[in-house]
Amino acid sequence: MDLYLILFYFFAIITLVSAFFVVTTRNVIYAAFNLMLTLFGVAGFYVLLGADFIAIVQLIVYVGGILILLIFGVMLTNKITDTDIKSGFLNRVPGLLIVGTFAGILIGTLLKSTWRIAAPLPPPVAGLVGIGNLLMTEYTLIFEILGAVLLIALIGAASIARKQSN
Amino acid sequence: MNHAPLLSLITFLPVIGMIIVLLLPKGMEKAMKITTLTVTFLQIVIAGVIWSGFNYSLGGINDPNSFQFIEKFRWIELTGVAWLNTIKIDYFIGIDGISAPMLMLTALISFIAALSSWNINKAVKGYHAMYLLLVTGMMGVFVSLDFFLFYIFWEVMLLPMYFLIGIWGGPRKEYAAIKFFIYTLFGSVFMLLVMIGLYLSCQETLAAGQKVFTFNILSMMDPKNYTATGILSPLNPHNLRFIAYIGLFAGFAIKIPMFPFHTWLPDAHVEAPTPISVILAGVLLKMGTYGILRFNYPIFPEITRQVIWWIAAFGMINIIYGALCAMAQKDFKKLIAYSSVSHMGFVLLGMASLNTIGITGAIFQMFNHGTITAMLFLIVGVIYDRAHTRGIYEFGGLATQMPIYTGFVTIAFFGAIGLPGISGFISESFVFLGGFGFEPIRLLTILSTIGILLGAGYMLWTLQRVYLGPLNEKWNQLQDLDGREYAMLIPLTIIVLILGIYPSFMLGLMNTSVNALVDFMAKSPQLFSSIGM
Amino acid sequence: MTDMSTLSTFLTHIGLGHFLFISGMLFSLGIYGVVTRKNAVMVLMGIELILNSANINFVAFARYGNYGFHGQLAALFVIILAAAESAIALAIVLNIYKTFNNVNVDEIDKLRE
Amino acid sequence: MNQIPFIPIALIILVLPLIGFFFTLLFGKKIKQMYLFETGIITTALGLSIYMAFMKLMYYANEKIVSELTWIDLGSTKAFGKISVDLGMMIDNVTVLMLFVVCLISTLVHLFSIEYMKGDKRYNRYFSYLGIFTFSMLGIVFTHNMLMMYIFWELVGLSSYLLIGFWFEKKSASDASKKAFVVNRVGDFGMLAGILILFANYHTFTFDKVFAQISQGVLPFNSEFWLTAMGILLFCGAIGKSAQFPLHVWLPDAMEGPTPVSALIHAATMVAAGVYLTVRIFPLLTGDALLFIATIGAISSFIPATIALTQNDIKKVLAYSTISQLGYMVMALGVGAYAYGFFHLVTHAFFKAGLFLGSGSVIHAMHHEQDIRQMGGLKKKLPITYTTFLIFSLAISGIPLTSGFLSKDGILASAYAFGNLTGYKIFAISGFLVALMTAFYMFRLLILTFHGEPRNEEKYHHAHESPALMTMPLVLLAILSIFAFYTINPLSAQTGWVLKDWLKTPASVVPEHARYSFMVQKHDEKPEAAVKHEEAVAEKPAAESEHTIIHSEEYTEALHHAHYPAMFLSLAVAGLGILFAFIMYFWRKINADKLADSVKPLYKFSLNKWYFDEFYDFAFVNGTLLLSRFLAWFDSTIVDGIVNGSAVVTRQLSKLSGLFDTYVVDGLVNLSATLSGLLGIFTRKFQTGKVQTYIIMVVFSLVALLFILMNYGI
Repeated sequence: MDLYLILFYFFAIITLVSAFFVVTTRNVIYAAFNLMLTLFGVAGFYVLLGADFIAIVQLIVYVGGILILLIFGVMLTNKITDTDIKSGFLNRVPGLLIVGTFAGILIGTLLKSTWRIAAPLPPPVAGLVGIGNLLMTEYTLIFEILGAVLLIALIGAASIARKQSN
Repeated sequence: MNHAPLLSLITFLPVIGMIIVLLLPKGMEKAMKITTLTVTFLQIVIAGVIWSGFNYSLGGINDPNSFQFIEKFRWIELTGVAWLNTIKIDYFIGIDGISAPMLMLTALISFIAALSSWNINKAVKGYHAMYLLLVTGMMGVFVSLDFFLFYIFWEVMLLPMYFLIGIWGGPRKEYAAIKFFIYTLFGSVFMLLVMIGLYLSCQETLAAGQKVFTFNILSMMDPKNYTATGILSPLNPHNLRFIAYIGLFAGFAIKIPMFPFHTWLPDAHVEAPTPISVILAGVLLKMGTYGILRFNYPIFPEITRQVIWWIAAFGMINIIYGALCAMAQKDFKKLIAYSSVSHMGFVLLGMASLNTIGITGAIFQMFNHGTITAMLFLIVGVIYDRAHTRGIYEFGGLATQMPIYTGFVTIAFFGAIGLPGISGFISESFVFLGGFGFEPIRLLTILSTIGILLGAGYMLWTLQRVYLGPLNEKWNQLQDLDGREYAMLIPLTIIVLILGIYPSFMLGLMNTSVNALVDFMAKSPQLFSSIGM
Repeated sequence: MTDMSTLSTFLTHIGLGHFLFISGMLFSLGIYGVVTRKNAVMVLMGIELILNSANINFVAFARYGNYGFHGQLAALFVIILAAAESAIALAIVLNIYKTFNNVNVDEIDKLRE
Repeated sequence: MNQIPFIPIALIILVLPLIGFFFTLLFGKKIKQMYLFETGIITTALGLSIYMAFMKLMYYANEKIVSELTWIDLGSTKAFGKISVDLGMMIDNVTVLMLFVVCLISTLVHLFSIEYMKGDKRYNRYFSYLGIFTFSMLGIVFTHNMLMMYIFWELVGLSSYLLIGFWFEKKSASDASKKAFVVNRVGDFGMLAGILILFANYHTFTFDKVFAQISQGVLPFNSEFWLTAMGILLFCGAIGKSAQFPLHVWLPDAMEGPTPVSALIHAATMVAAGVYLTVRIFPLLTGDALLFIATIGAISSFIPATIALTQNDIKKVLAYSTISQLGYMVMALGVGAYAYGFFHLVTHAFFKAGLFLGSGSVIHAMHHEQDIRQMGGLKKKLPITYTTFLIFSLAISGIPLTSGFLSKDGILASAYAFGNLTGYKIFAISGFLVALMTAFYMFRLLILTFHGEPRNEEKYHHAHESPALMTMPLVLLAILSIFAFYTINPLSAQTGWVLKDWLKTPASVVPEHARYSFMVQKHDEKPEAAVKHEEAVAEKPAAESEHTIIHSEEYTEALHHAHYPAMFLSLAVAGLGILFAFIMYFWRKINADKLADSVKPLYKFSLNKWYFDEFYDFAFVNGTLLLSRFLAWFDSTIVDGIVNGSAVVTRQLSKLSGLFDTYVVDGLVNLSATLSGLLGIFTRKFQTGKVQTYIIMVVFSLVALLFILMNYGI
């Protein structure tokens, strides 16, 4: 039991600290790596919450795909010869103020609310079978549409990126 | 419903065609024209199938079981809406012997006008899309048995017409289009009011025993279906049925067009391109008289009885006034437009007779006016295409230059005069026989027969001024008809002649329904008024 | 793998609030990133944070509310959309870069005109 | 019942010309010989009709063959009962005689036209038009009901329109054809009204069924007045078609058509259709209606005769004489001389067709010169034409040994007897006066054309006798104008087979007190007759034998007495007329011009055709045109003006409301706009165009919202 608690706090610290660095560091590359850590941490929460499959997807898609994409973006938009791949800030003070207030309200709400929770939490149902079934039955349409969206996004991205070069 | 949805098919086929036309890329004008032509031709084929499956012994009118090719399903259903409880609107279409001839006419005229549209080269895509939408609207008007549906089709038909006149028309097209549009809209406002009034007065019992307000026009024909307090209910001693009748009648009368609401017609005709004139005269005008027969007569039989003299009187005015106005025109198209006014007067007169022979004559006249006037407009189109003028006095002696064309002209003109052997004769004489057989309008009928005299006068005078006499040398380059024009005129000529010699083709189609209507009109006024007052 | 029954006990013990707190913090940080960053790529990273916080909420609520796999599926879809979104966004960023020769959002104020 | 298939033969005869019309019209342009096909078809029809007429008259003279079929069946309704429209054919003696006349003259005209029209650019079209005319005319002949009569009536009008306007390039021709059609329509208008009354009351168009109902006492609208009115209205059709006063004006103009057409249509057949119609409806005419008809006939015979005296166009003279002779026939029917009226139709058809064809021959020879003042002395150049023309002239003048004498004398005798019986002597007087004038103008025409010295040497020089194809019809018609074809007694037709065996006056079916007194049977056969009628209705309403009541003996007696005085009188006036003509134009004892000068107003009046055309133009044509122009003005100015006016009013109103809108409503709006503009200047500060600023604001608003909700909401 203690192990789980330790694990939880471990993930929590990784996530929040690295997230903090993501939004504060000047160096884009650092930010990207910190983002990777955050994503790892979130994947850990998924595992704790019994969502093994989502955790795996998180790792593969986010860490393996999106993050790489972002780093590509960084490299393409900053001249490699530019040694400091840094970026500045703006609106720092109002941003901090507002976000702080927002976070305060959010956490206040969180504490005030009572959540409807299944009293004895049932053991998590493991496995891909359930997700697969749902995807093929109830969520087929969404699934298909998402497929299409991905395709369109792919083509769209390619065409947008190409357009200017002509 | 164990038959193919032929009526839906014939109604919505043009919409499919319209989508195809819209999807075709810009350069393929020919493909667009061919699409329109194919769609309208398919409509004729479907109309033929419908005709072959039509049961001549079923009457229709107010009996839902004797309508044919019925398609009925719930279209809109909302429950728990304020005091109305349930709003339901049915998709309810079907035909009887009164709408069947109109259906055939619409299919035929649409095809002919599509042929005639071949040489319109301005914004072809838009034109054909609009045209096909128009055809859907017209078909829908003639097959709807639900007032709401009818109203929708009525308006659907209006909009493309506005653009077809306003974009592809002549020099004063904007004026004409606006006039047409506002006039018709003016009429449909009345119609809308009456429709809502009837809706709130008439209830239909569903299978579950629940009573809901209904747009079903067949339910509106039975006094038992009305609520006690409905504003247009015969049970309500303070009902407004008379005013509603006049409003509805005015809405339709504008379309006929009945004097004094007729002045949009000459303008619209003169400015519209030839195929649109053909549609306008061939089909659109019939909607007015059809509407009166379908709505005013069976829904308000007791008031129809009261105002019957006036209907006949307006019919007579239309006949004589239209003919006299036609005589004074110098524009060929305007002349034919006024002759339309005159000919539609026969329809009104025939309807007012309330007997089989007169109403048969009226409906048959609707069909014949459709074919013959379509021919007349095509004929004007032929010389307008060649000479770019329509002034009657600018021609002369075309018979020498274009003999075959003049042959068709002669047939069409004599058809309009009502020469035996051409279908117009049968309908006109039936109208007179019917009208004279009905005591109250006997005198009006006799006066109306002056119309045939005047008709001969202006038609022959025109024939002489344009086609006979010495050839005006200005026009010695004009070519006789080409293949496309043959294809437009020959089918109409054949139909006109066949129906002139053996009218039973068409009369058989409508006969049972006409008799049913006559019986209904004979007995139901008592039903309506005995419950009420 | 993890022992299922003990994991459930642990989750009951620790409660939903912790997860929500973390997701709330992530969300706030994400917004902060979006708001304050100059570089467009960095803004994108902020958005990713926001999305992740939402995903945590989905999964956590589904787990505690015993809604089966539905929450997980929602998270899955979000991930997929995030992938699509970031692809498009990067394409746009590239374009912006080609046009303005930098990707600093504060200098791109065409919207003002 | 019959050994001879009359109905099929009749159908074939009817359809043949129609076939000829269609094929000649369709292929006439390609195949130059199409006219021969058409002529052949008509000749075939003639052959069949001779056969049919012979069989009918010889073996079935007392029978009436009827065949009908339902054309349009309108089912039945509770309120109005069963309604259907029948078509049918009826063959009796009148039918076959008329059939023979039509077919014969049509054939002769076809033959004549082959030469006469040679070289015309629409040669085949001309023959096809002749075909449709023959078809329509035969339809009238065969019909047994009023509707079919009307249908073919109109078709005849159409074919006459086409033929009169055959040379439509001439404005006068197209004018004439239009006039003919429209004037005929005026008559048809009355006829249609009559038909409406007929159908509204009897629900059938069939003559026999209507007669049967009337004889049972079913009157239109239960009044004898309407019976009379119906008869007169139906007769209006005849007024139009037979060019009776006051609708006679179209016929002289119709001479614009080719001359053979005038012979066929405007002399022998179409104009006789009116008389034929009157013959058909004869039984339902009341005494008053008959008196009206007789009056119309008398006026129509008198006025044109006076006009014909002064005309100089050879065809115009003949046209007016035609109207005059048709007036005779109508008058004969009006005074109850049914048989003589129809008999005169037949004989007149032959000699008038002959006269027209003869004039055609003259015109052909003179290279389309029609003015008789340009002719003269043609006797030597055109011997055959002259001889036949002389015979026809004698016939029309009513000289013994000709057919014309037989029929005309009969009519005059009937009118005389009628005058004696009823006191209306005016008909006889006018009849004799017309006979005098007829003889005069016919011989004036003959002398001016054929005798004397040629007045136009050049034209005379080129004149030549027409080819055989043109003279042969003349000869044939001349032969048919001899008495021997109708009776063996050259002085009285009464004993001849035509009148004795073939033409029998049908019994009147109108109530007895509405008839002429002499048409009421005095001896007591009545109850029996009534019984017979009922049987007839039930069994065979068409049987001829039931309808043998003709006139009272009183009438037969009067006719017998009138015969000799009338004959001598008519001979005398005819001789007088011819004598005058010879005095004035042959021997020139009296100078015609001087005579004309001495009665100048009268002469002018006659020369200008009593100013009928001018009057009609003034009163009706211009009146209608004026009215139509006024209405068109009314329509475009007043009716449309109201429409446009309401549009203008609406527009002005909208302008007004627009002004209101601009200054009042919009003023407020602008005020608020100014305010918001000020506000905008203020808030603009926030609008940096940077996305992030916006996001901050969004989050700020969100925070604010959450704050509010937390404190006040939820």
